[in-house]
Amino acid sequence: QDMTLMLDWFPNVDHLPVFVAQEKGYFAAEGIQVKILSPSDTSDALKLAVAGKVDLAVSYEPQTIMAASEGLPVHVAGRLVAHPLTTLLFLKERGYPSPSALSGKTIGYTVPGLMDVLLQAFAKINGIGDYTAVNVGFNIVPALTSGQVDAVMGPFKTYETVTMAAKGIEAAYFELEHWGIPDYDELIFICGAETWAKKSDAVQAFMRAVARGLEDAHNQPGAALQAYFKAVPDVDQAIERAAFERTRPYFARTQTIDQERWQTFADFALEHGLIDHPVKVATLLAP
Amino acid sequence: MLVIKNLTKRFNGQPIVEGFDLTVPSNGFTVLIGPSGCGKSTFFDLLMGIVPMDQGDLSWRGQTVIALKALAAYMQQSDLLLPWLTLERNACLPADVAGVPPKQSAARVEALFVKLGLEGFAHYLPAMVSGGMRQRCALARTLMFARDLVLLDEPLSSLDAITRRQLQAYLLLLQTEFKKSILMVTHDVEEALLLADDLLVLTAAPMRICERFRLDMPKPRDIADRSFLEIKARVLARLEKEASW
Amino acid sequence: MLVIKNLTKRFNGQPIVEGFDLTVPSNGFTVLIGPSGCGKSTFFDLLMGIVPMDQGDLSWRGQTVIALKALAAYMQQSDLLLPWLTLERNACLPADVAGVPPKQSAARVEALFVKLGLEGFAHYLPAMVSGGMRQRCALARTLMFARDLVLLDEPLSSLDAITRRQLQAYLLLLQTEFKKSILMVTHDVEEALLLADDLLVLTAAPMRICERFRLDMPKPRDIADRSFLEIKARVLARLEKEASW
Amino acid sequence: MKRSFLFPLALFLVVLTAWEAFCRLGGIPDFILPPPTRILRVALGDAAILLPHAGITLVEILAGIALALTVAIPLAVGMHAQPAVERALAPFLIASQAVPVFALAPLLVVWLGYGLASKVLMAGVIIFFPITVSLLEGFKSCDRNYRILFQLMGASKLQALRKLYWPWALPYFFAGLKVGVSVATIGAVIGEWVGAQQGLGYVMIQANARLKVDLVFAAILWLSLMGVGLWALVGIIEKRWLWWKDASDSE
Amino acid sequence: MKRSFLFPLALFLVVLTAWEAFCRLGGIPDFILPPPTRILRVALGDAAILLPHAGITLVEILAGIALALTVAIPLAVGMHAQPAVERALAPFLIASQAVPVFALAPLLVVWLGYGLASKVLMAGVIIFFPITVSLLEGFKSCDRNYRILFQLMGASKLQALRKLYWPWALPYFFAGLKVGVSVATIGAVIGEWVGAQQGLGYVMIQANARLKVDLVFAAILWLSLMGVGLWALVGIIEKRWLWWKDASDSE
Ligand SMILES: Nc1ncnc2c1ncn2[C@@H]1O[C@H](COP(=O)(O)OP(=O)(O)OP(=O)(O)O)[C@@H](O)[C@H]1O
Ligand SMILES: Nc1ncnc2c1ncn2[C@@H]1O[C@H](COP(=O)(O)OP(=O)(O)OP(=O)(O)O)[C@@H](O)[C@H]1O
Ligand SMILES: [Mg+2]
Ligand SMILES: [Mg+2]
Repeated sequence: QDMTLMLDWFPNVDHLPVFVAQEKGYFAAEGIQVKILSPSDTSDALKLAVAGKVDLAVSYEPQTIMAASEGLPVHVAGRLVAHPLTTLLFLKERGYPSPSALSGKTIGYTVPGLMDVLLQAFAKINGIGDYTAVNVGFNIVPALTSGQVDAVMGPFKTYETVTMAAKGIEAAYFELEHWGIPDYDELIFICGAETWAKKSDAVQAFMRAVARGLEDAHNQPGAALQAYFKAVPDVDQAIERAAFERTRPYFARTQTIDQERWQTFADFALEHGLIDHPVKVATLLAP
Repeated sequence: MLVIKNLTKRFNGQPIVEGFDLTVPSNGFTVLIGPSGCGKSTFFDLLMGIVPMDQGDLSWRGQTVIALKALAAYMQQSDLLLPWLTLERNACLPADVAGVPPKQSAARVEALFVKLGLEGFAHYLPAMVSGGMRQRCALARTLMFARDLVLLDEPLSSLDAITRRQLQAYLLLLQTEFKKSILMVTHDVEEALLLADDLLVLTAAPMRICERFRLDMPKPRDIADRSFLEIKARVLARLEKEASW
Repeated sequence: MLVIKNLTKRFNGQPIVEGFDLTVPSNGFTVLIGPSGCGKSTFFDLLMGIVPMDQGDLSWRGQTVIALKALAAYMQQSDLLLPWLTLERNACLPADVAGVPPKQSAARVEALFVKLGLEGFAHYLPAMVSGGMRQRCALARTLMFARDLVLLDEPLSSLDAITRRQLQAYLLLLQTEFKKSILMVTHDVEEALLLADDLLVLTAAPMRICERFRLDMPKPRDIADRSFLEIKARVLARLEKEASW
Repeated sequence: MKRSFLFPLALFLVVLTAWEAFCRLGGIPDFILPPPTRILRVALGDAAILLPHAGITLVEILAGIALALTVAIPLAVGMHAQPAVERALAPFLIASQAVPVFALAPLLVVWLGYGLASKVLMAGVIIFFPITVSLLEGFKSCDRNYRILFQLMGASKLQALRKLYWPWALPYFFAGLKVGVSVATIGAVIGEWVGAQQGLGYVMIQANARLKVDLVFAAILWLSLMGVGLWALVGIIEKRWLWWKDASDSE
Repeated sequence: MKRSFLFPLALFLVVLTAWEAFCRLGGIPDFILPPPTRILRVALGDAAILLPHAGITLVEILAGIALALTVAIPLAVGMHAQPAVERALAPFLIASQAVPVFALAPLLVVWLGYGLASKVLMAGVIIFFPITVSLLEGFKSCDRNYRILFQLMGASKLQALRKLYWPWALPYFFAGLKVGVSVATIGAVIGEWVGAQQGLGYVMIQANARLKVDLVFAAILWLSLMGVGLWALVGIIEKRWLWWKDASDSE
C-alpha cells in the first residue's frame, strides 16, 4: 500500500528513524511503500495531512494542540522525539546562571505565535522581568552574535548548538522542561481523523516500522547513521553526526502516548494563551 | 450628393463652425479656402465624426447619416504614417484592413507610387524620406480607400510647384475618370482655381461661407487665361477683405 | 559669412548631397527652391550637425566650425512642439533654456504671437490649435533663439495666402532690421522672389545648384512688377526643366 | 457613471459566490482556503486588532515607496545618461531581484537591527526595480527629433531631463509605479519576516503558525485593499500629471 | 566596442573588491555575508551539484514566463478593450500580488500536487503582473489620431490591435518583460517553496537551514546569472522587433 509522509521541515537528523525504516526495508516488510515529502512551511504538513492530501505528517505536540483548538480533525498516530528539544539559547560567554538573569534583556524568538507565547510563559514562571521580545525568525546565529538579542527562544539543543559549534561559537541554554514548562513530545506523527478512520491499519503498520527505526537508532547508532546518510546524501556529515549524538537520547523508546502528560500541556497552553479553546486530548488519541 | 445642414461646433463655448449649410454634388470638385485657423480641419473632422458635432444634419445620397465615417476617404492634415511600416505597407493599410490580398494591393500601391513620384521608395521607412514624400505617401494611402467621397486637407502643401502641378492633374483625372466627389482644403488660390467646380471662400472662425464661386471653365485650365486671372484677382480680393487681424 | 565647401552625404551609398559649395553672406536672405525629396532638409540637417556629413568644410565668419549647432536657429520642417506645453511655453523654450527670466520671455513671446496672429492662443495646447497655428508657433520658437543665422525649412507652407504674405513681410523686416542671415527653403516661387537676395534653384537628388539668381530689386517687391514676372517665368522654366520624373 | 460600476460589481459578486460555493461544496477545508464570508467576518470582526497592524504595514509601504522613488529616479537618469553606467549597474540590479529574503535578512539584522529600517529597505528593494526599468525604457523611447531640438537649443543634460525626458517618460514611470505600489504590499510583508513585532506580515506568520488560516486571509484582504487604494491613488496622480493628454484628446 | 565594457568591468571589480575587503576586514562573519571569492569557489566547486538544480529552476522560469505571457497579453488586451473589464479585474490582479506563498502553498498542493505545475504557477503569478500593467499602459498611451485613422479605415478591434496597438505598445511590453524576467528568478525560487525536491530554491532553503550561507549565495549567483542572461535575451529580441527605431534614428 502506498503512503505519503510529509516532514515538518527539510530532512534532517531528527527524521533519522524514518529514513532508517525506509532504507532498511522496514516499511516494505510491513507491506507499505512510503513517499517522503518536504513542506514549504512548518504548518503545511499538518494542514495537508488533515485535508487528506498526505497520509501522515511529522508535527509538534504544541502545533497539534493548537490545530485541535482551531477545530481541525487531527489524530495523533505516534511519537518520534519524546521530549522538548526547544530551548532558550544564548552564547556561552554570557554565562547566565539562571533564567532570571535575563531580566531587562532582549530575548528573541523563532516562530511568532508559538515561541513568543512559550517565552511569555517561561518568563512568568521563572521570574524574567521587563524583557523585550523580538521575532528573529530563523536568523538565530546572526541575531545572537551581533548582539541584537541576548537569548533566543526556539533553537533546538540538538541542532543549533552543533551548527554553532561548527562555526566556533559556543552555546548554552535553558531546557524548557527543567524550568517549569510541562514536558511534551517535540516531534510526533499525525494524520487526519478521516485517514485514521479509513486507513488505520496502514498507519499502524507505518508506526511499527518507524518503531523499528527508532530501535535501531538507539541500539545500532552507527548503522542507522549510515542508512540516513544514504537516504539524505547532500548533508554535512560531521555536523549531522554530532547532532545525532545529541538527539539520540530523546528519540521515543515506546509508542505509548501519555495522555495525562499531553492533557497537562494542553491545559498549560490554554492557561497561557497558546490556544483559545480547551482541547480534550482524548479525542486526538481515540482509537 | 452630400447635404450638410446647420452644422455647429463650439470649443469651450467658442463657436468654430456655426449654422453651416453646404451641398456637395456627387461627382464634383469642391474646394475650401480660408484663413489659417478658421475651422476647415475641424469641419472635416465633424463630417467624419471624429469630433462630435454640437448640432447639424448630414445626408449622403438622400440618406441621413450621423457621420461619413465609412463612406469617405479622409486625408488629414498631418500625415499619420505608422513609423514602423514601410511606405508601401503604410499605403496598403486600408486595403489590408479591407481584406484585399497583399499581392494585389501591393501592385496597386506600386502603380500609385509611380504616379506620385515615390518609385523606388516603397521599402523606405517614413523617417527616412522627405516631408513631401511622406505627404505623397499619405495621399497614396487615402487613394487606396475604395470610397466615392474623398476629403483632402491640404494634400499638396509640402510639395514643390512642379510636383504639385503634376499631382493636381492626377487628382483631376481621378475625379473625372472615377466620378469621385472630392472635397479639398487648400491655401493655394491657383490650385483652387485649377481644380474647383465649386470654390468656397471662408471667413475666419466661426467659419462661414463668405463667398461661393461656381467655376464652369473647362478643365484642364490655363493659369494664364484671362478669365482665370480675373477670377483669381477676385478671390484674392475677397480673401484679403476677410483677413481682419 | 557662411562658407560651405564640398559638402557630401550619402545614405546607403546613395548620394543626396554631393560636392556642394555655397557662400551665404551675413545679413542676407538666401532662398533654396527645389523638387520635393531633393535633399534640402538633409542639407540643413548637415549644416546643423544633426546628420553627420560624409565630407565637407564649414566656416562661419571666417572661423572653421564643425556644425552650426549653437550658432544658428533652425526651424525644422515638422513643428516638433512639445504636446504637454502650451503654445506660449513651447515658444519660450529656447529662452527658458538660455536662462532668460520667464516673465521677460513671456512678454517677448506675447509680442511675437500678436505679430504671428496667435493672440489669445497662448494658453492652448498644440493639439487644440490648427496646423497653420502650430507652424506659426514653431516659427515663434525659432525666432526666440538669440542667433544671427536663421535656417527656415518651409516655414509658411501651411498658411493661407494672406497670413503668408503678412509673415513674409515680417520675416523681411526681421532680416533687414536685425541684420540676420536667413537661409530658407520654400516651394513657393513667388515667396522666394519676394524675399530672396540670392535664389538657388536646386536639382533633384543628388542636390546641386542648377541655377543661381541674384535678385537686387529693392524690397518690398511688387509681384505685379514686370521684372518680377519675368524672373518668375525664368525660375519656373528652370524648375520645370529640372523636373525629370 | 453608475452603470460603469455595475459590471465590475457583478463580476466581483460572481467570483465571491463561486469561491464560496467552491469552498462549501467542493470540499476544500477551511484551513486550506476559507470561504470569503468567513474571511470577511474575521477581517471585520478582528478589525480592531488588524487595523493597528495594518497601519504599521502601511507606514512601511509608504516609506518603502519613498525610498524606492529616491533610488529609482536617479538610477534611471544615470543609466540613461551613460550607457556604460547602465551596463555596469544592470547586472547588480537584476541580481538584487534574485536574492530571497532569508539570505538578506541576517545581513539586514546585523546592519539595521529590528527597527523599521530593515523592513523599509526590504520593501524598497522590491519596489524600486519596476520603477527604474520602466523609467529607463521611457527615457530611451524619447523621439530623436525632440532630443535634437534640445541639443540645438544648447540645453544642459539637466534641462533636457526636466523639460523633455521626464515628461516624455511619465507614462512609463506610472506604469512602473503601478507595478511598484502593487508589489509594495508583499514587499512590506516580506520585510516583516525580518524580526517584526507588528504589522500585517507579522500577524500572518503568527496566524499561520497557529493554524488560523482565516486570519491569514483576513490580513491578505486588508493588504489587498491597501494595494488597490495605492493603485487608485497613483491613477489619480497620473490623471493629474498627464492632464494634457486628456485635454488634447477631448473631442 | 571593447572600451565600452571597460567601465562596467572596472566597476564590477571595484564592487567585488570592496565586498571582499568588507567581509575580511569589517569582521562580517562568513555565515552572514560570505566574501565573493568564497561564493565563487562554492559556485564553481559545487557546480556539478548546483547545475542540475539550476537546470530545473531554469525550466520553471521559462515555463513561468510562457505562462505569464499567455495570461498577460490577453488580459491587457481585454482590459484595454473594455474599461469595465479593467475596473473589474484590477482589484483581483492587485490582490494577487499581495498573497504570500505560505498562504497559497497548501492550496496549490491540493490542486496541483507536487509536480512542476505548482512551481510554474507560483512563478507565473509573480511574472505576469508587470507585463500586464505595462502593456495596458502602452495600449492606453496610443495616440488618438492614429486610433481614429484605424476607425476610419473600418478596422476591426483585432486588426487595430495587431497593426496599431501592439506595435505601439511594444516598448512598454519590453519594459514589463524586462521586469518580469528579472523577478522570474525569485518567482521560481518561491515556487520551489511549494514542496520541491529540487531546484535552486530548494537548495537555498536547505542550505540556509543548515547554515551553509556560502551555498545560499552560490545559488543566488547562479540565479543572478540566469536573470542577467534572460534580460540580455529580452534586450536582443527588443532590438530586433523594434528594428525600425534604430533604422529611423540612424543619422
Ligand atoms: N480641441 C480643441 N479645443 C479647443 N479649440 C480647438 C480644438 N480643436 C480646434 N480648436 C480651434 O478650432 C479652430 C479651427 O481649427 P482648425 O484646425 O479647424 O483650423 P484650420 O482651418 O484647419 O486651420 P489651418 O489652415 O491652419 O489648418 C482653431 O482656432 C483651434 O484653436
Ligand atoms: N535616414 C535616411 N535614410 C535613407 N535615406 C534618407 C534618409 N534621410 C533622408 N533620406 C533621403 O534623402 C532624400 C532627401 O530628403 P530631404 O528630406 O532632404 O528632402 P527635401 O528636399 O527636404 O524634400 P521636401 O521638399 O519633400 O521636404 C530623400 O530621397 C530621402 O529618401
Ligand atoms: Mg487645418
Ligand atoms: Mg524637406
